[in-house]
Amino acid sequence: MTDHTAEHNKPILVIGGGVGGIKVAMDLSEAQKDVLLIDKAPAIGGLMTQLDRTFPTNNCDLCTISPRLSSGAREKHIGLMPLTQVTSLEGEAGDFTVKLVSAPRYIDLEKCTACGECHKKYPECVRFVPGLDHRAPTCMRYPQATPQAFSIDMAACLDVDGLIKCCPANAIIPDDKEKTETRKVSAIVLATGADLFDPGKLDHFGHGRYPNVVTGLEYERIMSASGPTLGELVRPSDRQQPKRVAWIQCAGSRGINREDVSYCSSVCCMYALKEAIVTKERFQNDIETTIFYMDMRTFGKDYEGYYERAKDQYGIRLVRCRPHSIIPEKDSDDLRISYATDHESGMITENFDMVVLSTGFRPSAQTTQLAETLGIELNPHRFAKTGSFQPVSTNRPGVYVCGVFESPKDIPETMVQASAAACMAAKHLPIKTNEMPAAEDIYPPERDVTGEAPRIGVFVCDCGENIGGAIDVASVVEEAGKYPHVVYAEMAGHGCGSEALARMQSVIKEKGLNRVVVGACSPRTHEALFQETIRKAGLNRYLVEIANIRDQNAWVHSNARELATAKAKQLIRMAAFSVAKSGPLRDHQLPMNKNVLVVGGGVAGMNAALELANQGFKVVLAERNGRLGGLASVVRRTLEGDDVRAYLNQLVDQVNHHEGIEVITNAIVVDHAGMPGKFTTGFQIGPRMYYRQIEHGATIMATGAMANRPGQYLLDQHKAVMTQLDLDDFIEETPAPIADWESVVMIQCVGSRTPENPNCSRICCQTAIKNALRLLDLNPQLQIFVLYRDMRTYGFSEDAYIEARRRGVIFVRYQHDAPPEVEAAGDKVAVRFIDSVLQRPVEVTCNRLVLSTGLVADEESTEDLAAIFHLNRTEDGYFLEDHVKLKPVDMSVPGFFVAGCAHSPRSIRESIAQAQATAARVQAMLAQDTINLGAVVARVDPEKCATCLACVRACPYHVPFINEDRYSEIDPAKCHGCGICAAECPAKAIQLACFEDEPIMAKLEGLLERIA
Amino acid sequence: MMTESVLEKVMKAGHIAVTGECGPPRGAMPEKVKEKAELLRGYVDAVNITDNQTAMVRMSSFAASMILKQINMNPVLQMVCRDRNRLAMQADIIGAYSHGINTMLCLTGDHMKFGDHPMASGVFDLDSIQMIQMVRKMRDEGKFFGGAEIKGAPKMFIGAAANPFADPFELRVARLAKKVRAGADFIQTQCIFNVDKFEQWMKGVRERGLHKETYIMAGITPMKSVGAARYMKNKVPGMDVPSELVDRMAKTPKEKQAQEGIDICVETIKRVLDIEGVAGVHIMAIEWESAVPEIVERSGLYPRPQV
Amino acid sequence: MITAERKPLAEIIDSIDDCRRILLVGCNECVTVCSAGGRKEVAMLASALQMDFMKRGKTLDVREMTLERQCDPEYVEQLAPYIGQVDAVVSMACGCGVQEVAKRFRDKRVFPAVNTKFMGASEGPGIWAERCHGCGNCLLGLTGGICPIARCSKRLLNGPCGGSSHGKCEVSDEIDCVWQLIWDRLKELGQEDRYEEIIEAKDWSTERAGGPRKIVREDLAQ
Amino acid sequence: METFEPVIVAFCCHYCAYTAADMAGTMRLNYPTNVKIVRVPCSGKVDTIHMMKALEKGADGVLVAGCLDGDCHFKNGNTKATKRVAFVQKLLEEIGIEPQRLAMVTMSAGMGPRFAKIATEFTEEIRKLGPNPVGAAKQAQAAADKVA
Repeated sequence: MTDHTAEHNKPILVIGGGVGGIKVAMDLSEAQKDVLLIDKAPAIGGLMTQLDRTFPTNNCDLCTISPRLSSGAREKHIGLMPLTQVTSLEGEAGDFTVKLVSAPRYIDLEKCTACGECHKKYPECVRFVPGLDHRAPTCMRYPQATPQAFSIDMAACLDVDGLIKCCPANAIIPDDKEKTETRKVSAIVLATGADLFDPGKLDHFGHGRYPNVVTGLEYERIMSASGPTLGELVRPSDRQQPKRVAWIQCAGSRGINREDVSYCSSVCCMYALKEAIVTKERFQNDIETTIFYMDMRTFGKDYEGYYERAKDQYGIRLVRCRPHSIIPEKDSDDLRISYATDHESGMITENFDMVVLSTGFRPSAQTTQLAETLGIELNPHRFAKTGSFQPVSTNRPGVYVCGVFESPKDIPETMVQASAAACMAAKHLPIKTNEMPAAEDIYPPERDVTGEAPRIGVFVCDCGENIGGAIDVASVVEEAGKYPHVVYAEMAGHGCGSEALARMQSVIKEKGLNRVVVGACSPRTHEALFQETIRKAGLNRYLVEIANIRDQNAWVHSNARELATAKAKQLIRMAAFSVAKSGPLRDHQLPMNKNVLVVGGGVAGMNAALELANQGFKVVLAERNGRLGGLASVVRRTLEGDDVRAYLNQLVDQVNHHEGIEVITNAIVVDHAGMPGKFTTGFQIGPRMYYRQIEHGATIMATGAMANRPGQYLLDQHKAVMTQLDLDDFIEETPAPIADWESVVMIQCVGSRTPENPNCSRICCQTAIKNALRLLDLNPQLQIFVLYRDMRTYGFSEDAYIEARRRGVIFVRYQHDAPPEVEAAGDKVAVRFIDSVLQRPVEVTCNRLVLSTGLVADEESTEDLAAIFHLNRTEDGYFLEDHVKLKPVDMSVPGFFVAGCAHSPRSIRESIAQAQATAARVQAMLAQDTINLGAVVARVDPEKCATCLACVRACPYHVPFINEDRYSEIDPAKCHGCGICAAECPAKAIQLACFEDEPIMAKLEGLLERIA
Repeated sequence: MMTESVLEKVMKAGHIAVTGECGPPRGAMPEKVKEKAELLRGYVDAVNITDNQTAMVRMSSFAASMILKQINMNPVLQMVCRDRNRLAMQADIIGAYSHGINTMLCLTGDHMKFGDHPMASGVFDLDSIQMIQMVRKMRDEGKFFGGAEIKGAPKMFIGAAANPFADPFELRVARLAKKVRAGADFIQTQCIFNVDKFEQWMKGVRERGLHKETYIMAGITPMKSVGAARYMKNKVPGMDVPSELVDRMAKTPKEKQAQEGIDICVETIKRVLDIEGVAGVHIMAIEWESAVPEIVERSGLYPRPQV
Repeated sequence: MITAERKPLAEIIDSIDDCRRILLVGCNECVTVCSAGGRKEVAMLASALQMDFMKRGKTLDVREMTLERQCDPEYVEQLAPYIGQVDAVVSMACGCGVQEVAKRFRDKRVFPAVNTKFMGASEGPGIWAERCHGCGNCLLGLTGGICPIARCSKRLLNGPCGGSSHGKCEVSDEIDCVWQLIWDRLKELGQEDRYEEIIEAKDWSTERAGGPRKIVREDLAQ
Repeated sequence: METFEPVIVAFCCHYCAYTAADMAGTMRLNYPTNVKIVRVPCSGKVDTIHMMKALEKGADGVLVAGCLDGDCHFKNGNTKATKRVAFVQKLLEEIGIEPQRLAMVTMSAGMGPRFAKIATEFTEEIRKLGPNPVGAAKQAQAAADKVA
């Protein structure tokens, strides 16, 4: 797939084809914007290609969605240039000039069919990118690397002409040279990710010296079916399955030694838990799993539940300590770990078969060099420097950053920042009234099959073992050939893979087929995919019928091979009879309403509204209270020290004066109807509660959350007890009395990580550290105690944690089941707790007791909104996203998006990133001018209609009506496609498209007609 | 005097008239008619002869009435709209009058569903009110309903039924007015158990002055057993039997229930006679004619006036 | 509209037991509206008949047709091409249709498949009730727009009879006493006094009693 | 053939029953291969003619599978289906065919096990009932035609 984005329009350059870069490219292309995606590797995928399963869903659904670059509308808008890097950059936002250097691939992309012959003969010099490669069993369901080709490291090639000869498609180009070209681009997004730390430098762990000490990624590769051991979990030294595996957290992170970095990489705790869980899932009690950790940092949405399940359900042993070193056991490959814990005295040693070092992210030398080339400022840890209220913008206008290169983060947060970067980059594109090509013309013209005798092609998948294991696919294909009107039948292997789909298209053209039957999995999974495939071969998309021979046959009759095979034949026969009777159908279109409704006027809502208004969308911002601001209006400073109130006032001002945004305050949602692209939502507005209806195409839920005030530790009963938010305001407004305080105690996780509010509120640890440092600035002698369960200062906020410890803040851990006790002591408060090191109770009377109370969902309002908009929520009342990793800001109800604390507790910066992400997703959705209603609608035959009103009475949605030409009329836009009227009509005048009577009868005929 | 009817003479003379009722046999057994009639002789001024009551086929009212004439008793011919069209009705009326039957009752008749021929088609050429008009036209204008002259017009003393207890209650007085205006000379009501409701109806009648335009006879039926009481309460349409009466019957031992029925009957008659506008009593003791003498005597209505 | 109900299957099967091929004809007017003889009911009956015959080892070919109406000769004519190939015709139209087919195809046995019931109105999906008797001389003006002839079990013009209780007819508590309805309606119209005017005896000669009737429009008749 | 293998047609509604059938697949449950599924958007779409024609063409058992009462994706599709199945059952009785050959069942999308249980039990029930008299006669007829 060469780069064919035309010269004249200036695309957006995305550097780095990892999961973040792909998401930026997909969002922009869906919004009909041109993208040039480059990656230094021969194929895209980045780190993702080596991961087998990823948290928190523990499956590899990544590859089902992301690399679908070649499908449908995207193909036209994305240019892909592998093996390419940027060498220079001039100009400014909207008019950049970049110099691109592409390394030689030595293989002609157009010719190579990725058959793998060259790799078999010359593995040492032919590179293939694991994971996404089509022969990789892990991705057997969606086997395509993008681009679908190999690359050669000519330097390492010993027998060049032997190599050339062995290629059946003679795609080898021995004298392929490095190419350089300059391109005009309107904006740049850096999605270069980062490397993983090589722990070899840490001599006390012996990675590289002791074979059974592996990194987290290496353990992932060993577990992965596409890895070196083809999925066999064996230890490198003697290829034996280990019995006791240990994980050591923060290898090279959160440290002050020579090779360490001070920041936390935010993801290692979760991936260690995941690797342990997957190990336990596959091997149950055969393998004992132990994790040595300092703080278990599971702060993401519902990650706390993941952590609890790891402990209770999977029995993973967690030891809180920082292991001193790993020493090999004398005459064996086992490893001895020595460590000390708080409550046990002396050094403890334990033996393990295998030790996994959880290593974090390190910016690569190349990215540091690239930053210099592009004139991007880096922060002290050599990650891209971004502003507190501009999470994805670098110091240089027009250049944005997302993913790990901005700061260490997991895949969900990376995807959020990717969408945000897409939104920000899109601003610099020339706002041309993009003459949006009608969806139809990117497909070949549709062949008119009316009048032709049916010519059916049958394609039977084996889906690897899924179908092939239980059914004799060959005999099914052979039998299918004999059915009436079937002119061609063949096995399709992995029918849904792009290779098989391409094959199907060529067979359709070659054999002049006008009907297709696919024996595959459930139509609920791939009906759309096969419909699109035959459409690309020029056939109307409704001329395909899918026989469900996997979920409803192979999988449920695996013990009876011949019976299952016979049933498969019958199911395909039914499909063949039915498809012969079905005809081409037209999808019904409706104009798309391009206005956007944003519910909730906090930081997230305002940012989303501004981004969309700046792109020319008309936005209605509805706020329940009297004025804009939301939760942020009670926050005064960020951890980095920025003045939140100043930012907020400027933001409110911008929103109120933007002519593209209409703000309605005191507005409560009362009703909602319509479909994506055509919603109407009713509000009760203003003191006089007059009713008003807003028409819009998309909806962003930014209703935020509530500061929690649980009645614990004398809160609201004693003057000296306050929450972190109270203190934040106190320090700004009345700093004077702080000077003569002697001591302050802070208690973490108050009202969070409890059965009533099971989740971690993510931001309280950072807030506690922020307030402690500001207190010390005002009163350096102040003694501060922080009682915590886990300090979760993830990412760069770990530096602040180190700073706090350096300046004398005492951090004491308490057990969940033995919390501190608090008693009033005059105008002071006495706090009693057990010192984890001394193991003896300690009592401190302090001037102030500050509680980190975290956030809770605004249960009551989300419940009403969820009822009106039919949205679903998590148990603790936050709105539920469509897919935690791949669609983190979309909601399962099409046309709805969620941003900010309404999704889950998060910092202001992270809320802004989500707001910008929803803006990108809305632009992607509203880029289409029409809504496609599909074809399943009821149609009335005027000749037969006896105007008997049966349909008018039966329809659950009151759609049919008798028109002035005296027959029943059904508006396709309103019809829900249930077909109740068709079954009720006494004159048989109504047929439901896609489920007409004739094809259904034909199915019965196909099944029951005994005489063949 | 419009007719030679004994009943008319009695009531016109201001006496309390008493009529009985007897159901003709379901076969050609004239002596059965005589037997029943004899039980009533002297105790009633006239005897109603039912016409296929509850749509069960019996000897016709016309035939049974002639038998009564033979034994010198005074029959009241009953005719229902269900079984005859207007030709047959007029023919029978002339026929009956020729035999000295000069008192009749114009009734709609029960629906065929209740009888032994539910498959039969009901005639219903006229309804009871239109029949009253017809009989009066024959008597007063000497003309057939179709308008032709009748040579020897029948002078019938015209009676009709009235059910003060049927729904809608507020309509029942207006309906009586319709019958009176159509030409009903006397009215026999449905059997009265709920005397209060009957009083309420009579009050409406008096307010319209209808009791002056027609003679109103209160329908009375003695209950033989609690079973009969329950049957009438639940099964007979348009019958209002208060639960107190049913309980009273249920409380009395089986063998004394008949006597209790008679006592209730006498009490009812006494109460009814106190009501202004009641010109007579119509005792319907179907298949229990033997109880009539005791009832008439104990109600102080014996002996009958000779007119 | 004219309403009808399918005959018991046994009766229909009995009537065509000696047949090998039948023509099953539906009608797209009244019987479709009351779901008795429309295209759907034709298909259902055809399927049931074929199943019954097959069950008994006999075969029955059913040609299914549904005419726009069966009470107009021109539509009935559409059956002509197929009459020759069948042993009998089973018509799912109301009585009028069955007779038109019989009248047109004199040598062919014609059997009704439905029992024609009454001229009625819909009381909700799947419920129809008698409204008109076709007496030939409408008196609805006198009774507040509710017809005692069609809806009183005894056709009383000066009802209600003594059997009316709680607004229901003595014959069945499924049947409203029409005179209760008329009385309620007259009250709503404020015309209670109109109730006491005696409605004269009806001239039934305009009704079926006067003999089978015919309407001739001089301007239209050829 | 010694054990009679009934042919069963199951009209399954896309939103509940069909998804439950898929779920039985993902859970690798087991049920007899006699059951063949026809997908419809809603159980309310299954025409009484489809039920009759399935039996007429020789199916030994017909299932109409919809959502749980009150949970129908299209509000009352399953209620209508239940009434129509009852109507056809009366019709079958009139022509001497066992009404139990046609049954209405309900389940939610997640009830894979329930689908498998119903499929198994209904197959056994029909197996006990024996072949559909129409189908058997039709087959005999076909055999006779072939000979003649």
